[in-house]
Order: sequence, then C-alpha cells, then structure tokens
Amino acid sequence: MSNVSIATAGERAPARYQPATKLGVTGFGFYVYLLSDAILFSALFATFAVLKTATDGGPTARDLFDLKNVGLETACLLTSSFVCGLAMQAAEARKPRELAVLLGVVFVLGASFLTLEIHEFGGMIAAGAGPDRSAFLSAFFALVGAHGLHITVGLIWIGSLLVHIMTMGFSEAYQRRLFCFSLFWHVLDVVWIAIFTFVYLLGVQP
Amino acid sequence: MTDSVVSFPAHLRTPGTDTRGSTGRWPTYAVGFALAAGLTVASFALAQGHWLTPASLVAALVVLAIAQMIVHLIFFLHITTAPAQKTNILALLLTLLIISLIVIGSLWIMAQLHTHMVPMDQLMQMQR
Amino acid sequence: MFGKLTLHDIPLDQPIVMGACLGIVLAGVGLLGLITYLHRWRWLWEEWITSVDHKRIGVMYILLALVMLLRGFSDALMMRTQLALAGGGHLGYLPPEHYDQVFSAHGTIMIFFVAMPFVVGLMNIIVPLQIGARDVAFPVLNSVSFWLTAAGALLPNIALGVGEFARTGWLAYPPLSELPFSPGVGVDYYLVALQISGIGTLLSGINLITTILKMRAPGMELGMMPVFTWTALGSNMLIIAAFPILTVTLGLLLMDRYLGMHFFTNDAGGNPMLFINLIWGWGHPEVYILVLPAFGVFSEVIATFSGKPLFGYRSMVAATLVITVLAFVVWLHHFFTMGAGADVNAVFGIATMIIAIPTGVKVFNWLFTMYGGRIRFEPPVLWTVGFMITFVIGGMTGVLLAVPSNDFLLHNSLFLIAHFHNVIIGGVLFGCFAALEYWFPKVFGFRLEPRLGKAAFWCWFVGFYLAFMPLYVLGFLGMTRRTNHYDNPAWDPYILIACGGAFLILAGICLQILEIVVSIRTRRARRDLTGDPWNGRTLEWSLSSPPPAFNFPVLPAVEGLDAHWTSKAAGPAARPAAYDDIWVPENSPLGFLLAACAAVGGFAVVWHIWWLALVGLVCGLGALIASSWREHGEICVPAVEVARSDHLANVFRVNP
Amino acid sequence: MRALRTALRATLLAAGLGGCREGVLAAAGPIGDAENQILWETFGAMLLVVVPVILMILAFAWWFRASNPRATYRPDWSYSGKVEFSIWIVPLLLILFLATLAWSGSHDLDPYRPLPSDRKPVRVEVVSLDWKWLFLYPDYGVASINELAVPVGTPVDFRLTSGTVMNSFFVPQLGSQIYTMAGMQTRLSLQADQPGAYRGLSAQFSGDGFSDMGFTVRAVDAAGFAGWIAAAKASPGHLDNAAYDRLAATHAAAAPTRFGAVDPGLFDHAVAAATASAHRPMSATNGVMCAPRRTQGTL
Ligand code: HEA
Ligand code: HEA
Ligand code: CUA
Ligand SMILES: [Cu+2]
Repeated sequence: MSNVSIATAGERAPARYQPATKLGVTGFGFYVYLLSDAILFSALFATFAVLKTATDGGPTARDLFDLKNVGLETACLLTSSFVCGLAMQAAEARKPRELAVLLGVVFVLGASFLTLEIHEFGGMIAAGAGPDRSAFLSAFFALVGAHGLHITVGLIWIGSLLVHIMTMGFSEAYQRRLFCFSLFWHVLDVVWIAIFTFVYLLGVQP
Repeated sequence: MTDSVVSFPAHLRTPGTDTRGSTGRWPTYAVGFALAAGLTVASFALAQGHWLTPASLVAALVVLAIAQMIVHLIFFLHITTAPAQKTNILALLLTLLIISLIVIGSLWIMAQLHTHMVPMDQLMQMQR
Repeated sequence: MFGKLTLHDIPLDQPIVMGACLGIVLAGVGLLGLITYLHRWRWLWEEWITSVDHKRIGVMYILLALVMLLRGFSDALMMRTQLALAGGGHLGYLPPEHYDQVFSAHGTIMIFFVAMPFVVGLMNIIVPLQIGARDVAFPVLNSVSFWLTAAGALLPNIALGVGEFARTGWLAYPPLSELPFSPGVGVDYYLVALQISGIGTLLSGINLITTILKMRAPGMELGMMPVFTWTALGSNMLIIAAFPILTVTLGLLLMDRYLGMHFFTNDAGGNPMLFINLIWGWGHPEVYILVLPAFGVFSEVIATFSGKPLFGYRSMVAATLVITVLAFVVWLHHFFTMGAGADVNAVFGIATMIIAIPTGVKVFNWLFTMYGGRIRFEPPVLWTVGFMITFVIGGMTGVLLAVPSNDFLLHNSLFLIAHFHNVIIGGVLFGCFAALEYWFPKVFGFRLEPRLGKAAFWCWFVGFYLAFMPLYVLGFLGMTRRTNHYDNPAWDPYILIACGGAFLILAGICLQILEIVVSIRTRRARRDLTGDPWNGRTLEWSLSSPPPAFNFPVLPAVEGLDAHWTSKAAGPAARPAAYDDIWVPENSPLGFLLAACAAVGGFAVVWHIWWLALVGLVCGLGALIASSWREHGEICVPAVEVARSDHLANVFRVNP
Repeated sequence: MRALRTALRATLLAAGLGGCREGVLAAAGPIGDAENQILWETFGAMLLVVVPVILMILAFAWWFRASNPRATYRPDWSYSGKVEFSIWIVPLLLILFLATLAWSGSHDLDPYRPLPSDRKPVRVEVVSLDWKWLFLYPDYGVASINELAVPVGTPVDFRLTSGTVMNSFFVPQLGSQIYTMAGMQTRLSLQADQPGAYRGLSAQFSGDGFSDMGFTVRAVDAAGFAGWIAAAKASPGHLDNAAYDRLAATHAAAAPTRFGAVDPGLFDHAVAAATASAHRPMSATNGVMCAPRRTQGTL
C-alpha cells in the first residue's frame, strides 16, 4: 500500500521496464553508503600503516597485542555474522519469535566482542600505552576504535530492531531496516578481517 | 500502513537487485561460515607457528585475508555476477580501485618522503 | 558550566567585528519580526523547513549559498583593501591575527558553504526532473543533508562574534593547527563545522547516486541521460569516495586536539606530512566535485541555445568518467615542494596533466556544438562563452603548475591564487550563474530580467580579469599568498588594479541582486506559461513551470537522447488516457531537528561544554530512533487532481 | 624554441613584467635559469593550442549568432569521427610533449641533486623559526639570522629543518623552494651566478608573523664572502644549545644578526628539540607572552 504507484504511459513503456522496488532502492543506497564506509576505513588503514613504526620509544605492537584475545573477538564476530544470516532466514519465513531469539544471539555475541575490546583497550591504557603515548598507538586506537564504534551503533540498532519486532511485528519498513542491518553487520565483519590480519597478526611479527 | 504484513522478499537479498534468485538458504550461510572459520584458523595458526619465512608469511596472511573477504562477499552479502547485479559489481570494483589508488599512493608517497628526510631516529643515531 | 566560554570571548572592543555581528543580529531579528508580523511561521515551517520536496530543498541550498556569499565576498573585499593599504611599510587596517582569520574563513566559506551548496542544490533540483523521477530516492534524508549543511555553515558565522575562527588557512595544515600552535577555539570551530556539513554532503551524495541509478523514467538507459545528469553522477561518485577521507583526516586532527593524540604533532612520532597527504586526497577530487556539474550546465546551455544536440555526446560522457577516476591520482601536485623526490613528483605531475586531455575534449565539444548552430545570446550563453575563454586560461596555468619544476617556482605564490580563482570563478561560479539564469523560470515560473543579467555578466567578466590577472604577475614577481603587508614598490600597481577589479565584481553582484529584485517585482509580466521558455531539449522542459510537487503527472517513456526535443518534433503529445493516484512523501521535521542538535552539540564541543554536547548527542540519537518508529507517511494526490493540474498546464503549452 | 622565448619575453616586457629586476623570472643562478627555460617552453607549447582555441571560441560564437543570416544552420550535426579523433589526439600530443619535460625537469632539477661544479659546495644549515630564518655555516662556525651570504658561482648545499611549524625556504631569483619541517631534514642545492642582494622568504604560511619572515641573500665574490665570514666571526654572539632554545622560544620577527661562534651539532639539536612538545603563546605577533587576543586588535 505504501508503494509508490507508478503510472507509466501505458503501451509506450518498454516491456523490460520494471520500477525499482522500495527495498531495491533502499538496499542499493545503503550499499553505496557501505562502500563509502569502506573508503573511510581504508584511510584509517593507510594512517595506521604509515604510523605503525612511529612508536616514539614506547611500546610496540609486539609488546602489546594478545592474539588469544583477538582470536576470541574474531570468533564472536564471525559467529554473529553467521547467526545474523540465520536471522534473515527466520525473517523470511516470518517467524518473529525465532527472529527475536537469533537477533538476541547476535546482540550477545556483538556485546561480547565489544567487552573483549574494551577490556583490551582498558588494559593498554592502564599500562601507560594509551592513545596519547605515541603516534602508533593513536593510529591503533583510532582504527580499531572506529570499528568498535560501528559495532556499538550496530548493537543500538539491534536493540531497536528487537523492540520493534516484539511490539509491532513485521512491516515492509521493518524488512528494509533488517536487510540494511544485515548488510552493515556483514561488512563490519569484513573490516574486522582486515584488522586482525594487518593490525594484529602482521603487527606482532618481528 | 504498518500493520499490513508484506511478504518478505526472499529474492531481494542482494542490495538493489530486483531479480529473483534463490541464494541465501541457510546451507549457504553454513558453507560460508565453515569456509570463513577455516580461513581464520589458518591465518592465526600461520601467524603463531614458525613455518614460513617472514616475507612469505606476510604474503600468505594477505592472501588468506583476501580469500576470506571474498567468502564473506559471496556467502553472506550474496554478491554475484548475475546480470542484474552489474551496477553493484561495478560500484564495488570502482571502490576497490579508488581504495587501492589512495592506499598505495599514500604509502608510496609517505615512504619516499621518509627516505628523503632522514627521520628523527636515524639522526639520533648519527649524533651518538 | 560553560566550559571554556567566558564573556571575554566576545570581542566587544572590536568595532568592525561587533558592527558586523550587530548587523547580522539585527537583520536576523528583523527577519523573525517580519515573519511574525506577516503570520508566516506556519507557512515557513510547513512549506519550507519540513519540506522534503527536492525542488524546495534545492532552492534552500542555493539560498544558503547566496547568503554565505555575502560573508565570503566581504572577506574577499577586506583582503583586497587591506593589501591595497598595506604596502611600503604600512600595516593596513587588519592586524595579522585578524587577517589570518579572514583568508581562512574566506576559503572555507567559499568552498564549503558557497560553491558546494550551490552545486548540490542545483543537482537536487534538476537531476530528478531530467531523469523523469518524482523525487530523489530518499526525500527525508535529503532534508537531513540540507539541514546538516546549514548547521555547518552556522558555526563559522557564530565564530565571528563568539571566540575566533581558524588562523591557519582553509586547509588547516598541522602542526600549525595543533594545540601548541593554535591554542584558541578557531581551529575547533573549523573542524566541527566541516565535520557536520561533510556528513550532510556525503548523505546527499549517496542519495543522488541512488536516484540516478535506480529512479530513471521507463526506457531511459544510462546512455540516454542528459549530460548534466552524467556530470552529477560523476560529481556524486567523487563525493562518496572523497568525503570519507576528509572525515577521517579532520577526525584525526580533532582527536589530536581533544584527546591529546599524536597523529600530526611534532612530538611523539606524529607526522604532519600525513595530514597534507590525506587532506589533498580529498582536496583534489573536491575541485572536480565542484566543476563537473558546472561542465554539465554549460553542456545543457550551449546545446539549447545553439538549437543543436550537444556535439560528441559519447566523448563527453567518456571525458566525464575519465576525469572522475583521474581525480584520484593527482593529489600530490599540491605538495611537490615537500620533498618526496623526483619519481613521485614526475608521476603525479604527469597524471595531473593527463586531465587536461578529457577537459580539452569537453572544450572542443562545446566549441563544435556552437559550430553550425543558431546561437541566441541570452544571459546563460554569455556566462558560457565567458566561461570557455576564462577556464581555458585557468586550465592552462593549472597545467603549468603541474610541471614540477614550474611549481618549485610558483607554489604558494599569487600565481597559484590566480590559477584557482581563474578556474573556480570562471568555471564553477560562472556555471552557477548560467544555471541560475537558465533554470530560474523552471523553478519559479517567471524569467529573470535579461538586460540587468547581461550588465552583471560584463561587470563580473571584466572585474574578474582586472582582479586576478595582476595576481599572475605578482606571482612571477615573487609575492607569496597569505601575505598581509609588504614592502616592495614593484608590487604596488598590480595590487591596486586587483583591488579595483574586486570592486567591479561588487558592482556585478549588486546588479545581480537588482536583477532578482526587479524580476520579482515584475514577475507577472515575466510569467513562463509554456514551461519551455528556451525551447529546451531535456525532460524538465516538458513540465509546467514551476512543476507540481509530484513533478510528472504521468511518467514519460523515454526512447533516446534529448527526450523532450524528440517528442516536440514528433508533434503534440497525445493526452494520456488515464491518470493514476500519486503518492508524495509527507513532510518531516527530522532534518531540522537533527541539524539543531548538531549545531548545539557542535558549539558545545568547540567550547568544551560537555554536558551540552551530551544533550545534543542524546537528542539527536533520540530523534533518529523515534523517527524510525513510524513508517514515514505518504500523501495521496488523487488521480483527478493530477489530471486537473496536467490539463491546466497543457492549456498554455505551445508546441513549436 | 629560443625565438619563441624571446618573443614571449618581449610580450611580457610590454606588460611590464619582463623588465622586472626581481621575482622568479629574473633568475640569477643555474637552477632558476633551467626552471625558467622549462617554464617558457611549457607555456609556449600550450599557447600554441590555447590561443587558437580562444580565437575559435570567439569566432564561432560571433559567426553562428542567431542574427547572422549567412551562417548555415545544421540543427542535427552532432557527430563527426574526424573531429572526435582530432579533439582527443591534439591535447594528447601536447601532453606527451609536456610530460617529457615534466619527467626530465623533475629529475634534472631534483632539489636533492648536487649541482655539478668544480668548486667545493658551501654547506649551509637552515632552521625556520617563529618568524625568522637561522642560517648556520658548519664549515665556518658562524651563524646569522635573516641574512644569508653566499659566494657567487659556488654551489650552496642546504640542509633544512624547522624549529616550529612548516615553512618553505624560497629565494625566488635563485629557483626551487622546499619545505622545512620539524624533526625532519630536507635538502636543496642552489647557486647564485650574479652578485647581488636577493629577497628570500617563507612560502608556506606559518602563523601571525609570517609576513615578516623575509631575509636577504647576499651573493658576493670570493673575497666578499671571506670578508663576510670574517665579520661574522668577529660578532659577539655565541649560539649554543641554550641560546638556540631561547631564540626558538621568542615568537617574533627579528632584524638581521650574526653570531661569531656556534656550537657544532647545533642543527641536530634543532632537529631534535623541535620534536619535544613546544608551545606558542596565544597571540604572539610581537612576542608578548599570552596577551589576550582582544587587546591586540588595532581596530
Ligand atoms: C569557491 C571559491 C572561491 C571564490 C568564489 C572566491 C572569490 C574571491 N576570492 Fe578567493 N579564495 C578561495 C576561494 C574562493 N575565492 C580560497 C580557497 C582561498 C585560499 C584561502 C587560504 O589561503 O587558505 C582564497 C583566497 C583568496 C585571497 C587570499 C590570497 C592570499 O592568500 O594572499 C584573496 C585576496 O584577495 C581572494 C580574493 C577573492 C575575490 C576578490 C573573490 C571575488 O572576486 C569573487 C567574489 C565571489 C563571489 C561574490 C561569488 C559568490 C556569489 C554567488 C555564489 C552568487 C551571487 C549571486 C547573486 C547575488 C544572484 N581569495
Ligand atoms: C574548480 C576548481 C579547480 C579546477 C577545475 C582545477 C583544475 C586544474 N588544476 Fe587546480 N587548483 C584548485 C582548483 C582547481 N583546479 C585550487 C582551489 C587549488 C589550490 C588550493 C590551495 O592550495 O589552497 C589548485 C591548485 C593546483 C595546483 C597546485 C599548485 C601549488 O599548490 O603549487 C596544481 C598543480 O598541478 C593544479 C593543477 C590543475 C590542473 C592541471 C587542472 C586541470 O584540470 C585543468 C584542465 C583544463 C585545461 C588544460 C583547459 C582546457 C583544455 C584545452 C583547451 C586543451 C588543450 C590544452 C592542453 C592540452 C594543455 N591546481
Ligand atoms: Cu616532512 Cu619528513
Ligand atoms: Cu589539485
């Protein structure tokens, strides 16, 4: 009902013309946003790469990073991506209860990721390796922190999706939002792959 | 308006496409998950073991990361080469092009500047 | 409670500043009073502030640009008079710490709050009309974009009266812009204002790309889009690729200043060169973001008024795309003299020159569009021809600067200043003025007064040459930009001529204002009843002037280039057999609310009033989430209504 | 090309430019000369295309005006393979030529490249400060502020850094400029072939006192240079690390000064000191510490 009814000039309209659906348009717009977000992250990555060795005599990646923690974080995020896919299935089958549960799982996994990250950051700051210690650490906190901030936004978003599904059920707008959220979440996972590879795994190499 | 239940468009899982296809059943996700998990484990194992020389380790990790990103794109984001996705693919490729221009360009410029400027630490060594 | 803000931060003892502030405040109060007196608040709120109609938003963008022009131009005049007074041992009337703010504000405002809103506003109005769409893809987001830009524009103007603006130049190079060297709030104003408006610009880029790629009328393939739409696509692709870089770069500097980080500081391993590298990674694409749509305008104007299709459409599209991509491989030409070495300089220098090829192709295509045409010299054409001549000169001096060894001599000299005013005024501004003259009747339903328009053009054209050609000479004579007093008699005559030129431009602007005022007053006589006053070629001319809220009563079916021209040639269009209901989006206060939060929050951040910043953040987030609760509504325009409006428009439509 | 160059010079002379005794066109050394040469060549080559283009614009616009009945109207002419080909190829060829010049020019005139000469280069270390230039002569143990003496016909080998924000070291008549940056060192080779006094300046905005950051280059013959050094040696000032730090902390322009003695390694000290965090007072046009902004205005 809320579809824009599109009046075409009847017989003159070429047969292959299909008006874009709202979901198609919104999905594409959000995809474009994600591409621009990828560029944002690539600028942060470039910054990190340039400043990686600028430790100013302070702690280096090798001194600081704990791959176990990173492994755990990766597990949380990867699993959450998978569960998010399952949640989309549930939405497709229009099973609100199942959807809510799965979204809840995504939320918990995301929140655990965030907790691990905050814990890591806290430990570093307590040990005098905060973002103001050296250019290297500034770049590290900015890059990884930007990802963490995105995750935080994702969590708020899940919260709103959960309340929505439980109070108001499915609607077309809801589908669009859920769809955009899933794109967002998967892309954050892709960014994380780059982070754990370039920042952590390669960072701790001698 | 909101109470009208609209069927969830199973065919609209990829951003901005309106064609019907049947990607995204749960086995797809499971396959993707398995692949991604395998690649992640491989990365972590390689990085912590001491099997490769530093140079080949870097290469291996980068390749693994790219592979895993592709897995995500295909299995989770459902980017395919279907004709209806032409715009999506083009936009993605263009973005990748620009990202590589910016990143590679910046790294090259900054490295050249670095070698031309006798950075601080080297000067300090000269002083000693 | 008020962070760093104290009464001392209001420069009560500076008569010029206070006078300007008083003027602004009085004008503001007067305006508010007038609105109240005329009982127009409701109208303002319902018809404009909350409007999500792309045409109205576009008009507001352009109004914003015109208002900010007053600021940017008075800064320019202040600089020129200062320099005219500050030779031979005199210091002029502006002390350095004031002059430095003036040129920084001038550059920032002109680029971000005059040129950008003008260009984005134009694309907003015209693109949907040209591709046969009822609105942009995301109407509410569009309003958010506009209001964020407006909130960004507000801050530098608040800085005039409360605190200070940056004294660092329009790109705020560190370490000068770092806390140790710029401890005041000026740089903070700059950073916060640009972050807010940058987000607005990015969102608008996403919106327009989606609109162009997903909302075209039936049958309109990419290869049938008008050239202005193509250039808009290129420009918006540049926006979404470049603005994230700006966000990051300014964000890092913000963190240096607010959180004691060390990205670009002199100490603790920071690297100021990285800032310069990153900011130009945005900065160079930015100049093409501005100029591409202007190229589009000239293409439309020259084809329409020559009475011919644009020459070499495919070449034109190819050139646009080539420029779009090449924009990302040239940024180093802004810092050849930093010392990256011969290889880097040569590669980026050559990449820069290559852009002259597609740009040259464009110039030649305009040239051959005129060839064999029947050119009507209305004001838009004057601006176009003036542009072609001026831009070719500016482009040439750009290519001169792209040769690294030349740049070693001319970098940061007034030659550079002359180059970019040459391309920005001769390219972007002339383009905006051509567009203003060309599309004004479409948007407002009446034509502008052409004689005053022509007179304004001549003042601008001659004034421009007088104001900026001497700067090339001064550059050769070794005068550096951002100099606020000098002691070199050889420079005097050129500086005086330049000052005179700026005043001639002032005359041009006054004539333009007069033109608009006169046209409004005589609007009844200038009504455009046909909807197609220039015998146009593209779809927007098939609509009534101004177009209805839903733009197209019936979506057109497009079969080739120059859709309106071909359908006119095919004879009077058959009346559609039936009309459908049309749903138009409902107004939304979201954009205005978010921008209000951003402006208040931004101001709070500048002054370290943390509680207020938090209030701004929470309110903004709240508004966003709350709005996501309700499905955004649409209003039905019943088919009868659509039919009536279409018939009304058709009564006056004449087919040539 | 030579003829073209003279022709261009003549045109500019008419415009009152060529006759100038200063600025980048009045080159006084090999770098400046070579750069001028490239400048004219590139400029001339572009004029070959740009002038005809401007003439065509005017001619087409004039001839094809609607009121000209003699012009043929070709309402559908919008494509021609030949024209399309030429409009891509002409700029391309021109760019090919310019690109060659750009490539060789940027390599031959690389600021880091030592100038060929049978004379031993004079070494000068340059430190940009708020808002003045410090020149150190490591081989002679003297230093000067805002005054740079160089022997004519001898390459000068500059090492440059900044004790404050970025600046750009530039002597228009000698050629190439280069940035000076804190904690870093750039290099530049210049040479003056004609004796004279040349203006030098900072070409990169560096704050409120920027406009006063000029210095004088005295290009003198060998005897004159020896005399200048001797005079400098006889000057009273002694520039050691502490004196440098005081100098760097004075945020003000300065009159030309000389120092008779300089501690060795001062340049390295300057490089290192700049990366320790330093602060500039809020408003420092005349070196007054932290005068509130409002009382500064002369408005
Ligand atoms: C869009 C960009 C733009 C525009 C239009 C202008 C326009 C002008 N500028 Fe420019 N200028 C910059 C961008 C621009 N400038 C930048 C980026 C800098 C560098 C700052 C720095 O150093 O950091 C600079 C610096 C700069 C300097 C400093 C040079 C130095 O460093 O020594 C000077 C000096 O005089 C100057 C002069 C002028 C003048 C006289 C005009 C005027 O001739 C033109 C006046 C223009 C307008 C008035 C146009 C706007 C009008 C409208 C949008 C619509 C009006 C229409 C109606 C009323 C109908 N400018
Ligand atoms: C709209 C804005 C705009 C546009 C379109 C351009 C266009 C170009 N610019 Fe400009 N530029 C600026 C805005 C713009 N610039 C600004 C704002 C700055 C300074 C910022 C600051 O420092 O504050 C700047 C600075 C700047 C520099 C840095 C100088 C320095 O800091 O020392 C350089 C150097 O390469 C440069 C080059 C060019 C070139 C090669 C083009 C080309 O795109 C021009 C191409 C066009 C033509 C060549 C004309 C038409 C072609 C023909 C008729 C064909 C035949 C001709 C040939 C083949 C040569 N520009
Ligand atoms: Cu600047 Cu290294
Ligand atoms: Cu550029």
